[in-house]
Amino acid sequence: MVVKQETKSMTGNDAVSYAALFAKPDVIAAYPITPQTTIVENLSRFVDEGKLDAEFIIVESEHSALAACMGAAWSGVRTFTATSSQGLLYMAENVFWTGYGRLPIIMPVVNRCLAPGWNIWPDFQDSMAFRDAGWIQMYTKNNQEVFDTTLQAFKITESKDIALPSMPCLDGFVISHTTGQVDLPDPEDAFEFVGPYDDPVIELDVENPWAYGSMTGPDQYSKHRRDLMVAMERAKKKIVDVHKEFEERFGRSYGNGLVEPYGDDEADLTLVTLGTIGDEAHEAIDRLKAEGHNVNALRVRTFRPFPVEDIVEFAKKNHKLVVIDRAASFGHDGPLRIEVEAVLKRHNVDTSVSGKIMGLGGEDVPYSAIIDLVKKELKE
Amino acid sequence: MVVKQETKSMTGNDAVSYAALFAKPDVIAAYPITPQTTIVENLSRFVDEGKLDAEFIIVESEHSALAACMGAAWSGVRTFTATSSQGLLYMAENVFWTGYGRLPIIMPVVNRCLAPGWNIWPDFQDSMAFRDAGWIQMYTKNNQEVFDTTLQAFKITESKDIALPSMPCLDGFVISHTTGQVDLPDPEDAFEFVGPYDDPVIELDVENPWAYGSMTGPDQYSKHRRDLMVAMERAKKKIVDVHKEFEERFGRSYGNGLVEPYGDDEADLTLVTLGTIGDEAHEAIDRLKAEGHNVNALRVRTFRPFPVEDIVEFAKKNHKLVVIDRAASFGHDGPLRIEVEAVLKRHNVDTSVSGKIMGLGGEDVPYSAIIDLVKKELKE
Amino acid sequence: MIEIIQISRGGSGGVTGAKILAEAAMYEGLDAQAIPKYGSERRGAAVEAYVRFNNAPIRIHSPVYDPNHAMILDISLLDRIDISKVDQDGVIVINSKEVPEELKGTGRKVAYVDATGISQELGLVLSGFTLVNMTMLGAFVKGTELISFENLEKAIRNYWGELAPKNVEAAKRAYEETKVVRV
Amino acid sequence: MIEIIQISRGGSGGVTGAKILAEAAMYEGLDAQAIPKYGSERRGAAVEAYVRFNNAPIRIHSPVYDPNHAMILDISLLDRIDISKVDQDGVIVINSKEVPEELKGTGRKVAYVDATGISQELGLVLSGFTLVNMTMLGAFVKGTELISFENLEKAIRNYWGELAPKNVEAAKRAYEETKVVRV
Amino acid sequence: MPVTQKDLMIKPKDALLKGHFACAGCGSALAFRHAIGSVADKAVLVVPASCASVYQGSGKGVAFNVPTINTAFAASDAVASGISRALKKKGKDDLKVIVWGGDGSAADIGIATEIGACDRQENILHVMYSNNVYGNTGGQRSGDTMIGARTATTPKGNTTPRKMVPFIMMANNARYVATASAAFLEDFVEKFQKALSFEGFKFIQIDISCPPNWRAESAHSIKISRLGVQTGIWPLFEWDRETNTAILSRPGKKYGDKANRKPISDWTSLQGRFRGITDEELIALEKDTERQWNFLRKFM
Amino acid sequence: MPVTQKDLMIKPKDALLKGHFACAGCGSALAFRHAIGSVADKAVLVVPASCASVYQGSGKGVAFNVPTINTAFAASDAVASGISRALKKKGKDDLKVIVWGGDGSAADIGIATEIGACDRQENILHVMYSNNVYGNTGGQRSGDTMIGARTATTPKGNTTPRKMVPFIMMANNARYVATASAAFLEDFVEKFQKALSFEGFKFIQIDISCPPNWRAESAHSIKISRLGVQTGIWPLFEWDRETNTAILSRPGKKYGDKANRKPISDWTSLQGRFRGITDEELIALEKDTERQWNFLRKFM
Amino acid sequence: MTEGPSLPILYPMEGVAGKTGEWRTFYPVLNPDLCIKCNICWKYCPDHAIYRADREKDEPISFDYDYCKGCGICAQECPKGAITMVPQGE
Amino acid sequence: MTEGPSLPILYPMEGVAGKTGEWRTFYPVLNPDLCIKCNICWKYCPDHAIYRADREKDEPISFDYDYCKGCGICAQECPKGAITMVPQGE
Ligand SMILES: Cc1ncc(C[n+]2csc(CCOP(=O)(O)OP(=O)(O)O)c2C)c(N)n1
Ligand SMILES: Cc1ncc(C[n+]2csc(CCOP(=O)(O)OP(=O)(O)O)c2C)c(N)n1
Ligand code: SF4
Ligand code: SF4
Ligand code: SF4
Ligand code: SF4
Ligand code: SF4
Ligand code: SF4
Ligand SMILES: [Mg+2]
Ligand SMILES: [Mg+2]
Repeated sequence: MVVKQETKSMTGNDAVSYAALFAKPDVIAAYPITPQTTIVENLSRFVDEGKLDAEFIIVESEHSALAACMGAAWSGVRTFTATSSQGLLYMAENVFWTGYGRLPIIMPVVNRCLAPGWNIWPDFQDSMAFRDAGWIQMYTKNNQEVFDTTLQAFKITESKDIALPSMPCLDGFVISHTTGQVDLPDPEDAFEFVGPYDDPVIELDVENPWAYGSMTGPDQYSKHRRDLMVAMERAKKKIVDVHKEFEERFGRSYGNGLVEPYGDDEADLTLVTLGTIGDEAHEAIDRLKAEGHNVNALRVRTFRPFPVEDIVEFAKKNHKLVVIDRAASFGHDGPLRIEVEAVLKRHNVDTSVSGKIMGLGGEDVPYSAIIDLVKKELKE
Repeated sequence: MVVKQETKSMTGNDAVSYAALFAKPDVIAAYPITPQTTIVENLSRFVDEGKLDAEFIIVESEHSALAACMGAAWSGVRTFTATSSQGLLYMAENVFWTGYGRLPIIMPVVNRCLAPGWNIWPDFQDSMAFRDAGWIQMYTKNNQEVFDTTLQAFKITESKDIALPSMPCLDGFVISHTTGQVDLPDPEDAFEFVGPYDDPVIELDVENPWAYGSMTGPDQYSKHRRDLMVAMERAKKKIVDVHKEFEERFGRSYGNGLVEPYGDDEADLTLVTLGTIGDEAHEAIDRLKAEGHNVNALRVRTFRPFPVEDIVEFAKKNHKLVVIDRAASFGHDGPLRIEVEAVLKRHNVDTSVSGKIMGLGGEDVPYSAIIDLVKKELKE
Repeated sequence: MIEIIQISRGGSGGVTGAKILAEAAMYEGLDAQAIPKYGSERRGAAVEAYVRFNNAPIRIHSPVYDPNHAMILDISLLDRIDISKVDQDGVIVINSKEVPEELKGTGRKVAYVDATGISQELGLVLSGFTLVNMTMLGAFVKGTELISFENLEKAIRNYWGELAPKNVEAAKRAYEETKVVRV
Repeated sequence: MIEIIQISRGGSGGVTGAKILAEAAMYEGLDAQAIPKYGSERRGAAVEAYVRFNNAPIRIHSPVYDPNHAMILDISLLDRIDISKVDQDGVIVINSKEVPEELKGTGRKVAYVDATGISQELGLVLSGFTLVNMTMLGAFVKGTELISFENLEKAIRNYWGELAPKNVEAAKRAYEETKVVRV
Repeated sequence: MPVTQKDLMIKPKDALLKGHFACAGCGSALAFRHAIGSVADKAVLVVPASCASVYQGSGKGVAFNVPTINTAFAASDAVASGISRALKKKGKDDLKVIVWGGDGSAADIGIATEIGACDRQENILHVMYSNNVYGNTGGQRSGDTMIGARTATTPKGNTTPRKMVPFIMMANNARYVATASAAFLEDFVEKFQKALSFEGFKFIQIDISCPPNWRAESAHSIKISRLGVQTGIWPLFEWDRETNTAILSRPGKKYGDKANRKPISDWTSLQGRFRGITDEELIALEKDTERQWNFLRKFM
Repeated sequence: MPVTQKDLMIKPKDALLKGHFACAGCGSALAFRHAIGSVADKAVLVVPASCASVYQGSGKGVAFNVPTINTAFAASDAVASGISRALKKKGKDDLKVIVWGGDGSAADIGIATEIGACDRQENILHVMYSNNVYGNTGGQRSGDTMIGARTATTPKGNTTPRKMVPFIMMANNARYVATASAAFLEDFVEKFQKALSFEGFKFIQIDISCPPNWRAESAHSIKISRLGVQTGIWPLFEWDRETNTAILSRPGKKYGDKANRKPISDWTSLQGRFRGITDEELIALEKDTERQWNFLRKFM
Repeated sequence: MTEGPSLPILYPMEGVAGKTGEWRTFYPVLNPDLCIKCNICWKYCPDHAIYRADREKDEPISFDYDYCKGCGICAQECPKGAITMVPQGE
Repeated sequence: MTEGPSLPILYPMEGVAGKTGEWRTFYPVLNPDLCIKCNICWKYCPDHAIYRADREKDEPISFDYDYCKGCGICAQECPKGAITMVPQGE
């Protein structure tokens, strides 16, 4: 049975903050950077006002923000941080360390492009740079989803059989600073869903000492990495399960949690997207359908682990995929396009794929631009 | 006419150091990290002994190493640094800044895996993490190639029509610390090939002040990024041209500079590789051919820009590609495999692709393992 | 879908106003969105914000390009808005003692009120800036009739807590004093 | 292709020795490779290194698994090497006054010399460690006959510069004193 | 030679062009105008992420009339090192490489870079203008935030003592260290010029008012800065490696003696960021101020 | 209460198990053995990249008999902060969170992190063992390398003054700052225990010998450390925030007076890294040593 | 000289933020009778929006209203109270 | 308790570097007659390779040759010269 919830008006960053508040992290450490800042500010307010009983560490850089969370994670408590863009790059070493070290940390990334020039607007160049880092990455389409996803992330990440850090991603400004409606459960219901963090992935103990991260030879090292690969595979199912459990309790879902299809099962053209462009694409599709075009969409919600099977299944039923990337792997192409192409090739799916990189550095991607793209692609 | 050269015995890091010495950089800044260390040590020795008239900046971190080079690059002089692994991650923000900012810096990366646990052995996880960063990346197979590539890198990177930083990559220890033979030209011949850096990509000037990297709106921002994408495309030709010019002068070549095919044009199975595994694969192929197997290989020398056309051409003539990755994009697959699959899909090449991730964290990849892999794949 | 563009000066509370308007629309049972246009905004510099209402979920995330209504919190900013892009049937809500010259004869529906005066009378001044945001919301709901004053009041109260009375009062007075005319 | 495994103690110069041996092979017109096995080696701890010679370019980058020859710079390390993996026709070059007990009756070709003694006599001692690396190279070229002493000497001179004489002397003496026997 | 107001008017060219993006009443822009203006034909600026990266302008052009390199938040002093070395190599070491940045980079994320450059004795001048807060991102606590200040991340008042970067630079053997105030511009420009006359790493921290983040009247910008000195909150001094002695500067000299100081509340009361400050906090703030003076006195 | 050699023997358990990976004669392992050994039932260690990450062992197991977290090079003090806060949240603040790292992290790449933790007054103790060099990577110059030392990156001798991290921590308002020497282990352990008795950020730098990188006889390890104190190269002192006063420690007291010191060459001559040091360099080294004493004297 | 890459470079110009006089809510007005031409106001204007007084020529200061942001510092700092801040539009 | 991930964790053990006594080139030998049981050698051994002397029981120190790396510190620091370093194998 779906629990009672109240619709509230708030920004995407507020939604993230509430999810964190409800999950009751023990230690939070963060460093401000536009457009993540208001998350940090909200949380320090919650702590200062006594709404949240957490240690809040006002660190001196992002490298230290994540490092402090890592310290807390090693101590066996629930931890939370958030960052963006240059901040994410500045903590790069610890981002990989957290992922490869299997530390259960939740870190929303408010997507913003990378300098130079200085530009605070969104694209996915920042989080995409960490697609190898052993983190679960989920891209969201609106305020509600970012709340839901952050809450789900705790449950997925902290499962001992997963133990992979999570990076819920939200488009800077477009989600983070835009006010919209969010159905907010009671804090108790939310916490009950997440559950206490009482079977920690790791917890230091003076009675039974161990050393973490000492020198490792190739054998042990590659064993850990293979386990990481396998955990990522397992995480797919976990994401689906947690997403289903969430749906049962709160009545909301996003496809199966990995991908969100939109429109008919079969169409002449399928838009494949990430983030808010996915939402905007739905608008475009409805308008195109009204004009008699047969188009549908697949929003990739979970980018890591990459939902190979779901994409293949969907693609099989369709004829032409058009991938919109909001990031570029310079010297090749958009990362989403590349990976979609790869999996279709791997699974011998004939469906053709094309793509376009749009919206870099906050360039607006209105539904009209998507409609234009579709029409152009339909002609080709 | 090929110039006179002398065969010397040296490690891969020595080879890198000589290439840098011969190119006469004005400013060098670097921070030690195993297995890059001996490059830094060699260069400080060259400077201390007066062999190289350069400013050597002994910085306090890698973030600052690259930052100092950036400062020098903005001042319009030739700059050089080198790093590895954790060091590369620690300078991540500046790595992207350099690439997106089009600063002509040469930075060999001595490939080493990423912690935890601490492990100093090679894989490509470190440089692969920067495949979106706007750098030219070339992976080398032995000491000679790393010398040649570093020298070529200056010429490619500093061309005003390219203006993309270069990251020659060499397998840690396997190249960096292994002694082998290198044909060394006279310093003058080498310098003549590289040429002086007298038409700088950028140079600060108190008479005509400008501000670099101020706040930028989406329009200007995406214009810069499009130009970067185009420059990467242009760089392919440039790499080929410089490689050819190098061949004419020094008599050595590696395929066309982008990819190096090995064996017959057509085979039942093609190994696609990067780095020293590529060299080892040649050994495997000769042995397999001796056993009557029809196999060949394609070593991807230039990974950024990704040689789409060359891979497609080669693949077209062949039947099955087996990609060996020495890195993983956790939650999906090996990055080289993904990209090879993508381009074949994009260009409707039927050739099948499979792949294996090997050699993580310094796990040895002997030719015998490659032979086993090929035999297994041939059966499938 | 109703789309609104609002222009104000940094320091006068425009962004907060847009947020509260979206909340008021939510109480009206609508899906609503408020998008501030961030940049290097400074006190006194022009700042845009956009608001959308819809009776179905809003899936559009772009700025508003073709607004139904416009809200101008400072009369000196009137020329910063391309009025021709505003829907012919829409309302131009403006902080002004009278119908601005520039609008006369345009055939537009204009809702105007001396928001500055009202706010100043009520002491809604911060570091030299008159906070006209709540006042102008009163004018907006009056002018457009899209939202009931009750729902606006609810949103204002929710946001301001203890500080609500003055702000509600400002909106109320504007609601009462706003004149809506076709010019 | 000739593959050699060398084992020594950190501090006795094994890695340098392998490097010089590769260089000597280069003078012989061969392609040569020296691979030190790094790890957390410390003075006194066992350190392996591998050397390869070939008359075509070497494309193998792995450690040597099945050596043709073995070089043991410290007799206490004999048991650290799996002699059974060494080619039956290969030579085991060892720093020892006599044929070690363990090797007797194995049918192996053994080249032995008291490298420690020679080095110490020549004063090749650094912080308590006897530098037997150059000395053992003399023994190696004598035992295996793969490289001329001249080329070894050239490589030693090139590496050591001013310090060459003593080191050449050490190699020379070992070259002369090494006994090669089938045991 | 003491700089007089008249000297301020003699400058090669305007370094800060009109119509820049600083908030009304910004003390940082004011300090920039005079200091950089005094060397505008020889200055090369390095600017980390900060308000200075914003108030220089964007899109169309910049208000900074000297070569300016914007850098990553923690990178400035290393970038400046690279520039300084490159200029040396090119024989252009008459140019003055100046880092112009906020307290966030100088006291927090960039302090390792800065200490590194200082350790290497790079020939650069770092000017840290401090508004005691991450201004550009909306006013979060920085290491230079004082006790009692309400910031976006310390809504109930900051509790940790102020990180005194000038002391750290003294401990780190800089060539020259000074503090300055936007209320005493002649003193600041004099120190700025003096610093540039030395070879090596120089550091100046200038206290500037930030009306929006201090929740203060813009008109009070200078008044507050002046009170900062008069209440003893901000000691004005110079320290020189050669003498290892700190000398109080003329405009701040008498406030070395506590008896001459105005009450700190004169200063706090003009700033919304101290609204609601408790007596205990005020005492703690005074104590931390005294701690700074005590440290300084060791060198007097 | 002074710690005697006898007290050294009283310890809860061996913190450093036999058969570790440190080089023969390593002063760092020695210091570890005694200090960590004295709190081995309550210690939580945080170890940045350094020799300590190596000598703890690898592959099969570790020689450190206390919970140990190895961190990225610049991350330790922040990781320790996170641990300390988490323990506080769990009510386990009786545990002692200790950073055990080299001069590379403490003086260079990690100093911002360290200053940050100090600024926040995190309840941790940072022990910086210094071999004045990046030991683990083969002996490159660090910020703590002294003038004249030949290192892998300064083959002709380092020219820049020593970065005195203890002074920086004093300037940064640490709760307690001390220096120690591996030659005076009782003094070190006393300071270590004293530091742990305080709440807040504590810092100790211990001078340890590193035979391979100092190109010294391992047997001279302690002798060189002792000479470091006796020649005045390494001042032994304690400083406490409450008193803002530096007190010379018993074993090093008399060397505050230059007249009592042995010539610095007694110390350099035992170390290959100073082979070929010129007279000018020796004078510069003496001058820089005096500079340190002068700074310190300000607090005496 | 080859053509170079598209670099994030901007050149100096006046009015990057537009005519910032628009930001004002109050504007400064001088009472020339009170002005002693000390130029203190000029010194403290962060916006360079005061033209210097010239004692020799007996010219008082004046304002560049295109760029004066109306911060009020000049009025506050004038030792003679010669400047008054007047609400914009009055 | 669910089974957890493969973590880079190691547990304390003696002899992680093997029997480090092997690293020695010299080994320490005690002359018990000279030993005054002051335990200074014990204190300074970085390798924990000296068993403490016990004055009460009149037991001198002894060495753990399994782990003594032969650094020679004990011999150097012994105030009585009671320890001699002897080349390994002699
Ligand atoms: C690595 C990184 N982290 C965070 C930011 C976001 N950021 C930009 S400026 C700034 C604060 C600057 O504060 P300060 O140095 O005091 O200068 P001010 O803005 O106050 O002038 C922050 C946190 C960034 N640009 N880069
Ligand atoms: C970001 C980063 N840069 C470089 C390194 C390589 N590195 C590991 S330890 C070390 C030197 C450590 O020196 P120090 O802190 O003095 O400790 P010591 O080795 O002397 O004990 C270096 C440079 C690294 N691990 N991470
Ligand atoms: S926020 Fe403060 S420091 Fe930044 S520009 Fe505005 S007044 Fe100046
Ligand atoms: S290199 Fe020096 S500090 Fe490191 S383990 Fe060896 S002796 Fe100790
Ligand atoms: S400060 Fe006042 S008196 Fe002095 S010049 Fe300005 S207006 Fe005139
Ligand atoms: S009000 Fe401010 S900006 Fe205007 S002239 Fe006076 S000081 Fe300058
Ligand atoms: S130091 Fe010497 S006298 Fe003292 S216990 Fe050891 S051996 Fe005996
Ligand atoms: S020689 Fe060194 S390791 Fe051996 S017992 Fe003596 S001090 Fe310990
Ligand atoms: Mg600031
Ligand atoms: Mg060290």
